[in-house]
Amino acid sequence: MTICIKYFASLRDRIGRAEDRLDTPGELTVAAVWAALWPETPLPPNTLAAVNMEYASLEQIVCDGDEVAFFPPVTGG
Amino acid sequence: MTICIKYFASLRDRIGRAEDRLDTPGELTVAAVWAALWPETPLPPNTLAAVNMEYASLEQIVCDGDEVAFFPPVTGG
Amino acid sequence: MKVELRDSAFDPLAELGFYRTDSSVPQGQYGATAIFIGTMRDYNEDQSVSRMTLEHYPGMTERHLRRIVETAGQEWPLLDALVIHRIGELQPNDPIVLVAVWSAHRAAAFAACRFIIEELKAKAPFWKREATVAGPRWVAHNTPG
Amino acid sequence: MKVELRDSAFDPLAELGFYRTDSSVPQGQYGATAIFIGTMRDYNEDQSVSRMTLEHYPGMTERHLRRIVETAGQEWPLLDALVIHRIGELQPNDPIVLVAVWSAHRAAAFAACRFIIEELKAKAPFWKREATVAGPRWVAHNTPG
Repeated sequence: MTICIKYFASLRDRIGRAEDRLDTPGELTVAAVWAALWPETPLPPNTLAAVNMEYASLEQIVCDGDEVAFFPPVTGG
Repeated sequence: MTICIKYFASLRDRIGRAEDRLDTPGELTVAAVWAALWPETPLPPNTLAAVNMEYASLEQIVCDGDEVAFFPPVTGG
Repeated sequence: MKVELRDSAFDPLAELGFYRTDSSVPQGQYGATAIFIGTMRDYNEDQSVSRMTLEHYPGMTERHLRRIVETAGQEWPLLDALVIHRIGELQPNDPIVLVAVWSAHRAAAFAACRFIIEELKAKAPFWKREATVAGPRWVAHNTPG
Repeated sequence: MKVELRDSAFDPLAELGFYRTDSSVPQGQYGATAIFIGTMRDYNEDQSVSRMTLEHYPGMTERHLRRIVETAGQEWPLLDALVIHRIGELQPNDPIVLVAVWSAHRAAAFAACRFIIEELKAKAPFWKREATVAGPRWVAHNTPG
């Protein structure tokens, strides 16, 4: 299965890119998506995650075709 | 001493005039001002009073030259 | 800071535009503007209302409005405030009152704006008389905030 | 009900004027309009700020803004609501966000307006990067409401 990953704001600046693609044989949690892409970099504290544009816990299961996003606390308004 | 009295809104409509003048030999409370002018009409419930444009209790003493106002609950805004 | 009574119709958005230009509020200092506009409805307590008269106590009204705004300025760190209130004859959809508060942060702006309109409704000597199909009537009390 | 992102400067008062004309809000029905305008300050956390960039997550931002306004409409008896939020490059004194809520009574209008801006700040995926004399910096978190 294929998962599309997006990074925003300071997290994107820190890791140096805005998007990733992950091809993986089976279901993964959000945390496992990060670990598969960044095995040597722990997810920065306070990082938020979304799956298909809905906030998601790190334990949420990601399915084929899902869009996973990682970003710092939001600061709009 | 002379006291100027004003009535507003529904109270003025009910009693049929907007102003009174009271000449009286000595100090009076706000309640006594009303009683002197309207001996047969008790002050309607919820009526508010002001002395010199400041809210006043019925027990407040009125002095020579003061302006006393009686009016129903306010409904601005 | 400005407090004003108006005896004819006013446009709250236009007033805010004028005030923004005239105001002494330093540009770049305020992050939050909280605004309340009270508008005359064409019904009240289930009765259709075709006209309204706003009576006030000249002198006492202005004094209490100014005091309410000053109290808000002591309670919260405000940069500026504007209050305009109608008196006289109103028609449905006419603005009755505009309250605008400028502050660095939103908590103060919201709290002060709410405080001013609640205090105004509780203490400023205005009285509404409504024209209804059943004849004129004085509004007995304000709805709770 | 309208929710909109803008990638260039907007005038909140002009937008309110347009919306008032276009809106489906029945004239004479609303007694209360509560408005919040968030404006870019020229300082933040004791540092002078000369420019700001507002990044967002296209798609997710619009979805969450709409949901926040819909939730407010379920919670309070609103007649209409308008939210406009800037994205892109801002300068001090530029409006960032406009929240306007129309209701019959003020309690609902104030509560819903406050709810929308608080929820927007807590959940809508926007991020601010400020240009300061010490270089650019991402704003780490919003000030509490």
